[in-house]
Amino acid sequence: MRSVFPYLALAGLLGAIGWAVSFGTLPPADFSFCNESEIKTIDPAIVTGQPEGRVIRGLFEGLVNWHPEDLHPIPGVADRWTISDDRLTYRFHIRPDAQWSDGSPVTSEDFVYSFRRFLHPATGAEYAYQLHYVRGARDFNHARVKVGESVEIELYKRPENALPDAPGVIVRGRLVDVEPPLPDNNDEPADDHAVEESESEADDIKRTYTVEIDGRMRRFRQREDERAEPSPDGGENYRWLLPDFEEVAIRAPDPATLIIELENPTPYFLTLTGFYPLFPVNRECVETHPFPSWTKPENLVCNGPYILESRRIRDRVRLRKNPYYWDRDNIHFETVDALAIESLTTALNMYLTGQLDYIPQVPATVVPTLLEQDRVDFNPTPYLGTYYYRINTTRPPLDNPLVRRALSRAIDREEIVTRVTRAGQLPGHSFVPPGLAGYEQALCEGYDPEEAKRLLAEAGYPGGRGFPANLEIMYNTHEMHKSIAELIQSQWKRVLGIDVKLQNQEWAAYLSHQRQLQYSVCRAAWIGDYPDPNTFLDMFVSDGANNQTGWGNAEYDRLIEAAAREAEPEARMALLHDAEEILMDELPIIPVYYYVSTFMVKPYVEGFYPNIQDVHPLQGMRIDTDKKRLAIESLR
Amino acid sequence: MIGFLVRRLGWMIITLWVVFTISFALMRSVPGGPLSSERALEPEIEKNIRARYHLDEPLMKQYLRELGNTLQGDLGYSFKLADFSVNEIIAQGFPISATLGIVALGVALSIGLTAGIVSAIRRQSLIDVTLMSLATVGIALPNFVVAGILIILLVFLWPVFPAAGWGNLSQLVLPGFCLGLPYAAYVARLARTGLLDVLSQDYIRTARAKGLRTPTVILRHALKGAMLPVVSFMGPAIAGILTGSLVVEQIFAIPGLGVHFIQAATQRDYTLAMGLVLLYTTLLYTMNLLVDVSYVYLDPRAKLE
Amino acid sequence: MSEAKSELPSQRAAADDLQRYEQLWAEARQVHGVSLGRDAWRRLRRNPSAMLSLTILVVLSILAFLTPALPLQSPRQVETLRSFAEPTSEHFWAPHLQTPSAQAEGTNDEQWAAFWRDVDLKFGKLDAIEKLLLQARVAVFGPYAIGSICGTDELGRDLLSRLFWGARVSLIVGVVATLVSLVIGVSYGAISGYMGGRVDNIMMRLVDVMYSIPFIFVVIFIISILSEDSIKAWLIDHGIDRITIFFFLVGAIYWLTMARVVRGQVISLKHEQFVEAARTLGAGRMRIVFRHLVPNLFSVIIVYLTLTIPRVMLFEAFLSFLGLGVEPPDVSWGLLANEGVRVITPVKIYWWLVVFPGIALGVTLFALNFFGDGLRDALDPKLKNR
Amino acid sequence: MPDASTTPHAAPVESNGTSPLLDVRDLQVHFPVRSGWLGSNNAVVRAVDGVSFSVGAGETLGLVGESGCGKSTTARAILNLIPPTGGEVYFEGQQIAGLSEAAMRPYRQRLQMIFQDPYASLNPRMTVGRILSEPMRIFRLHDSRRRRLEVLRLLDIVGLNPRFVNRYPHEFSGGQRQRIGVARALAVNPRLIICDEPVSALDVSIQAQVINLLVDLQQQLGLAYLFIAHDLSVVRHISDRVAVMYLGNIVEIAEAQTLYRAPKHPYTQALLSAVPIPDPKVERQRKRIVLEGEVPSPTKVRIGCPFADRCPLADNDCRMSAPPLVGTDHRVACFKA
Amino acid sequence: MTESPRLLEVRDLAVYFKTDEGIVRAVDGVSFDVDRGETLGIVGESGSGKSVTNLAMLGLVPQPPGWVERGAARFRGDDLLKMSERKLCGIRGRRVAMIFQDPMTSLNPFLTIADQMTEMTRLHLGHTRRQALSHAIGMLERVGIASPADRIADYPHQFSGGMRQRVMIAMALSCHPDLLIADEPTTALDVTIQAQILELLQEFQREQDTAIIMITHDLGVIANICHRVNVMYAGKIVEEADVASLFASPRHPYTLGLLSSIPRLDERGAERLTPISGQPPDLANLDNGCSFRARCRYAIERCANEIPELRMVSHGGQAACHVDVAEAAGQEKAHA
Repeated sequence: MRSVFPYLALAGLLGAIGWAVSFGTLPPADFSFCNESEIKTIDPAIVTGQPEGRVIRGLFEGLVNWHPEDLHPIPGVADRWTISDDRLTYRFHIRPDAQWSDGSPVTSEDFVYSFRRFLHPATGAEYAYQLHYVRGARDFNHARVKVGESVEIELYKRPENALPDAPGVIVRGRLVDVEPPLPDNNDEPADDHAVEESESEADDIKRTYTVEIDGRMRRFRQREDERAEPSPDGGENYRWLLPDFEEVAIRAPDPATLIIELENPTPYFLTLTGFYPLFPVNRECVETHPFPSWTKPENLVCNGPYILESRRIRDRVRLRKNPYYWDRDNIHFETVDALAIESLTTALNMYLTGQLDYIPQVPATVVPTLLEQDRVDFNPTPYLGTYYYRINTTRPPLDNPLVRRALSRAIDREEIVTRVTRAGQLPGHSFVPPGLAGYEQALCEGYDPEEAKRLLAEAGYPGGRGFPANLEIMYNTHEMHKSIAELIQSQWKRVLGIDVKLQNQEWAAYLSHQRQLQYSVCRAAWIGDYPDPNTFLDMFVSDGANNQTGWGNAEYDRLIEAAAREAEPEARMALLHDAEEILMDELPIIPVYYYVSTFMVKPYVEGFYPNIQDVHPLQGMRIDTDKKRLAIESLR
Repeated sequence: MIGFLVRRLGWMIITLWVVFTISFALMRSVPGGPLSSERALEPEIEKNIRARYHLDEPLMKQYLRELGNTLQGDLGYSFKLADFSVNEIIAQGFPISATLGIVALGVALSIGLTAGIVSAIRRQSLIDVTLMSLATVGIALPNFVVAGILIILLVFLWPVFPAAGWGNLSQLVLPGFCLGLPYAAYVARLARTGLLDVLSQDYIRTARAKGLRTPTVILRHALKGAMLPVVSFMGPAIAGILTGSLVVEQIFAIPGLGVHFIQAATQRDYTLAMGLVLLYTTLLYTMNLLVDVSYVYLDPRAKLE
Repeated sequence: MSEAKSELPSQRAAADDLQRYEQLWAEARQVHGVSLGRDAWRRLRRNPSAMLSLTILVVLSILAFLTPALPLQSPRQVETLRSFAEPTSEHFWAPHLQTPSAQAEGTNDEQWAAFWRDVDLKFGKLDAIEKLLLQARVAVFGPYAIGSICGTDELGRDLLSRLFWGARVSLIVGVVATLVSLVIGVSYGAISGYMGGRVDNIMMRLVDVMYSIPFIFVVIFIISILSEDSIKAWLIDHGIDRITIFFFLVGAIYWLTMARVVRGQVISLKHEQFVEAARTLGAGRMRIVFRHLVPNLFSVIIVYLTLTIPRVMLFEAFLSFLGLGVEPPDVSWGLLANEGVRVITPVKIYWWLVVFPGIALGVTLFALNFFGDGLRDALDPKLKNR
Repeated sequence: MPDASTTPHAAPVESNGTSPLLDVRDLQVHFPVRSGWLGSNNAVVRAVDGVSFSVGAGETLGLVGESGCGKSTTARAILNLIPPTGGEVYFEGQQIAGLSEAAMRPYRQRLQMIFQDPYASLNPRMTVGRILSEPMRIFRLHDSRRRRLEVLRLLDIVGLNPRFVNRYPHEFSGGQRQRIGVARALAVNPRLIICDEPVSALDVSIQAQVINLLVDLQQQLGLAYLFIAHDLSVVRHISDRVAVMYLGNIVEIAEAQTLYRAPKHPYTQALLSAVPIPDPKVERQRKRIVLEGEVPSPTKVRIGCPFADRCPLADNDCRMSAPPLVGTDHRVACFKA
Repeated sequence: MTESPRLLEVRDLAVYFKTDEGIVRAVDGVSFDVDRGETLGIVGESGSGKSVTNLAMLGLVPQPPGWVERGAARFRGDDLLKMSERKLCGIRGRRVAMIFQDPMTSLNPFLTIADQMTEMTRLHLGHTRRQALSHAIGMLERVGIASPADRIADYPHQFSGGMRQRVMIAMALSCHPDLLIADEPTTALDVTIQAQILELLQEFQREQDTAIIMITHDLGVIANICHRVNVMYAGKIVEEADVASLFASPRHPYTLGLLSSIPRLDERGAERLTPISGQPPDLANLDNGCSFRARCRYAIERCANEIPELRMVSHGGQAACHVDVAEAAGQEKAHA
């Protein structure tokens, strides 16, 4: 033992060193950018984040694309489309040269399959509500069956010759009876706090469904275990029992045509079809390799400008030009690297040393200096997002609108944007940020110390006297949030004479406390999903999942609902404006400023345009090699 | 020896199980879950997702399921890096962290031991005071400060190293140095005290009385004994070094495990966090075992117990 | 009867003796032994670097305590107009507070009221001692304060003042939190080491387990429990604030190493003859552990203390990152260090935000380290007779 | 000789009718040693392997032997500092072997110990006053004022200046510290003091002071000593009777004069002859029995006489069976004696 | 350079230590000679400077805190104290070997016996590894270690105390030194082992004509093997004589006190021993008088003011005392 030990140690050390030196080096890509964090997945159906979006936009393509400059829909997989006059029916024509990366054509069936998968409860898509505008989609997604309507049942039994991950045999029929009966309030969303607890009572009830199929009554019962013996009275085991997808208004009359019918006229629906969750996936690929192995580079079949060459966790996603892409002539990079770099300073360092061509954000502290330097590659641009403070309106004294108004008017937003954020952000006086065509924001009143004092006095706290001392501003751990909170804390102290505390929370706890209304005042932000005021305003309907302020207003709810049904754009915008007016008067939230995007992109990158959603399609982007060479030489 | 290993293995399994259970309980009882995101979900959608990840089951059932899978070596799929199983994440990240760790270890041991030995031999001289002051700086200075300064110096002012990234040897130097420096400082201090301790032993006097020169006395007679405190410090430290460092990996954009450790916790990535905890426990245990074994190698008097 | 008789003389004799011993006792009181501690102190005094360190620490503590009485600007008043102002000697001695004066308007009472309002704005809620110190400051320095010779931070707050006010928090946090970990670690380690056998084995396995569980889970867990509204209310009712919780949290995390160190020492000490002597005298286990063994761990403990305090001070910064620890507008060195890190970028370095907190932290850590080293040397019985 | 084993729990009675202060019967202390590959074949160190002797009131029994022969272990086993594996210990007629801490406590007051190392046996963090009052505190003797004065009286008794009561052990020299150790043992008025090598760590010029102190105290207070030492000259000087231990066994026990003048056991003879005498004239004339080899390991299982391996007289009998300790006043465990 | 008649001449050696209490004069003006083949005993209690004297000669006093203040130690004519470290290394182990009190701690626990023994002969005698090994095995056999070839690869902890001391002796004598300094070689050993070791040393001395300096506090050991004796007290030699004269008629009160304070194995003396009263002096605070006077029953006024020098006395050796002890003791007896 004793004599062997040193040799073992030596062998171990040598092995380790050999191992250390043996890792491969990748040649730099044609275009490298900082993608902030490691992406959750490249399955378009189940992601929500910006970094994921950047990669998925490279790999997949939706019915439409967004124009790189102003993001208006331009042809994607669909080369043209028609919209019915009532704005409810969309007919997309799939371009004939659209191909998957295995060479097979992209058809409308692919979209039906992908949308079905997107909406299927088993997928668990967070963004599924982006398709709820489609008639029948919401019920299907929520697995909300009704007696008397047609349902589809997926059995554990698998069709013959099925692909490994294909669904089981699906039978369709009419739901005749449910035992015990379904709850009445089927249309009402359940109390969202109850869902936080993992076991709500309703989940435990195992129901027996009687379905008439081809004139025959069959009973179905869900069981814990797929292999469980069906009980004599319980009926057949099933995997899923859902409303019939035939009822969802997505149809492919022929391989080149896709027809989608909406519940309400939704002016931004066309844009949404270019939103990455609605991108198609390849059925054969997905069903051959169960998730997540179909996302592996060796398995993935995609239809975007790039294919997946390799992935290294928390390092990079490497894309390679897709030879089957219909617009391949417009793709100028052979390879693209999306680097997962979480530290803004690191990204900046790598950008400055030429390792990166594009970084989406710079550290706040360098913004003023960069602006002073008057660089060509640093031009902060407005961004469709609002930084605001949530107020828990269930907590006295914050339940008093006077107090909320006083708080709002005591915030000097000008000071915040010029002294803290300092990247050209605009002070926010409305929830909807500027820049949405056709929408006029409803503004709240600005900074006015005297008025703020008066309002607080009117609310019963003259000079801040008697104001509860346990008020806290909750924010998640991030330097910028802290500085802003400190400044607001000091402004409130200065203007209103009230003491508030700051409470820092790490991300998950912050979200959880926010959702459970365990806060007084809380920092928040909202980035628009699509360029329409609705993406902001529908948050604050009573019991809206993202409301999280305890605030509710019947008139507000009515206006949002009416706007959703309104086909006429101007009238719709007016309704939304009215709703925002209520929001800005009641102030369950206090807007602080509108975001700007502080990206940096090398001057030699061409075809890169700043825009309001900070989306930069890789199509059409190119690098001026001469300029790049000069730039590299200047670095040395 | 074999009995010793069997016993230790038994303890390790018990420890792993206890750690597993405590971690499971802790993770499930902190607020927020793997599904927390800034956008609140419609309850039905959230229900779908919970079902997908078996989060709708009773806790006991989840516990048994995870325990069963873990026993079969299947740590499940990560919540937040959904394309990868925890095994894959560890398999990709650990070699990287370990590589960096080995470099850092090299830095720590070579700098630390040299400084410690020089300092002990020239006790109370200027060089001793200087080296030990530097060691104190090394311990006191957070490594992000060291990293920041090094980057400005060696990346911008005198560009010899790349700013960050992973892939070739030159990208290993700065992070390896930053990671190893505090350990070097500890090693230096430990080596110095250890050596001073040994140098006051009778058998050193014997060695000198035998007419051996100072270098022989130090290297042959003193060093082995002086290594004992260093070894017992390095055991757990290696477990820490090999599993990566959040700060250094973040600053140098290195895809190791260190970032996962904190993020899995803050993002409530239950499966990944559990995998990492178990990995760390195993490593820690192995390292402690190695320490014990190397004690036997270093010190003939020691027995495995 | 006979017994009583026979006892009488001896009692009398004893009484005589007693009288003599009473006298001796009075004399003996004049003779003071040199305890090991005092002996160590004597040796420590000959160690210049340790003494310098001690002086620094003492001065620092005094300054930290006297901070309200020093002519410093507000540590929390935001003045964004001068955000990131470089260190300057301009306005080196400028009025800062609205002190009552003959020139000002209003009666004396009104002026004082205005003064306290101003103080509230600039310094927040103060306790009685701090108010007293502040009054002393006004009496000595009047309204004047030292200018921003160390520059200002992002929100235009005076860095010098923040360093001083931060010292108050950091030093207390460092010392008290370390003491908490000490109490837990020493008790646990001493008991485990002395009991030995199976008890020791189980207690140490527990430590192993605790080592493996990432403390971040523990921290988040404790924080989340503590931020439940009902628990929060209960804590406030019982006068337990965040800092107190922080102390216990640190205690809960940092005792592991202490326990191991103490256990090792106890195991080597418990076979010492004085412990055996105590056993032959029938001393109970707890008496032996806490009366005989623990006092002999003094040197180990004190050295560990000096090494742990700086770690706790940095840990505080990390915890405030997770949502526990010091909350703005209170300030600690950990927070200042965190802020400093943000400003090391290749584009622009606000050097004063790195350098000054760095110096403060560095000097303190240096002093603690060298003081600890000096103490160890002074307390080391092996070095005693050299 | 009465066979005590028939009445195991009765207080053993000496032939003259009075029971001895301390009676040790067949005391055994075995330590398990884990060894081997699976830690299974547990060897046992037979540190004390069936030792019997008694100490009468006011008497000094010397216990001599080389290091590792089990003499210190015997002392610790008597005091229950190490749990004995077997045998009985009667103190004042009560069986005390293997008692729990709590049950043992009342006996400790009359059964005290003086340790070998005057440096290690005093708690360096306590003043002399504290060290001496601690036993009284534990046994709740006297009130605090009286305790204070008792401490001074003790210091007086052992010949230390009572004015130094507030000093710490490290301020005293080795001899003075050993006096403090003696005073501590006296603090609770013991009847028997076990002295474990009380002078071997002291310089020669100081040894005599402490030995004289012990002798004086015995005369004044009527103490009994179990005096353990390896220094045969010192044992001879202080002891009434002497027992010689070898490898966990008593091989010879007799009146001191008898034993030194006419040792019967070959080991005792060798031991005595090995001690150099500080007189060159005498030294030159002495015939020395130099023993071969060293004390064998106590883990070894033996059936014969423990000394057989090194004994110049040993024959097959000696190797096959262990000789019992026989005789009345001068008892020897040797077939050849 | 002429060969000096004496093997070792120590002249006025003084070694001081810096301590917290002040400067300790551990050795203060010690002179003595050693001849070839002779055994010189140095006796004294702990702290009397007997070990330091010998460590200082070989440059083994830990520096700091100690240093050689003055003096010379001429070994075969060369002053060891002025020698370069390089040259001194050639003397240590080769010409002058040492064995120490505690064989447990004096052997390196991390190295095998073979390692520790061979490195010496390889260094000093230029042995090859193989030569050194067989030489070492031979030496071990010589000191009475059974089956040395098997045991040489063992570590020190696998030997018993006596065996370790034998190994130490084998090691010390493996280069056939001219002088062996034995620093309390038997103190940590049992009497039976002590007898073996002393025997062994004498045997070697006879064989190799090695001079031995035997440092001990045990007068029995001195009486057993020494030819001449130095008695040290508080850093000074207080009496020096051949062994028979010293024991027969000690001329220093300290020697006298020592002899009368120890119980003797061969006689049941008086009920009470006659101890030397008081404590050894504090070496950091010596004054201008005899350092023994506080404990001396014959002290006169002169003792407080004048440090007595060594002078020739009637037994043929020297003693450092102002009083004629033999006479004073005689008077005392007469009075009694």
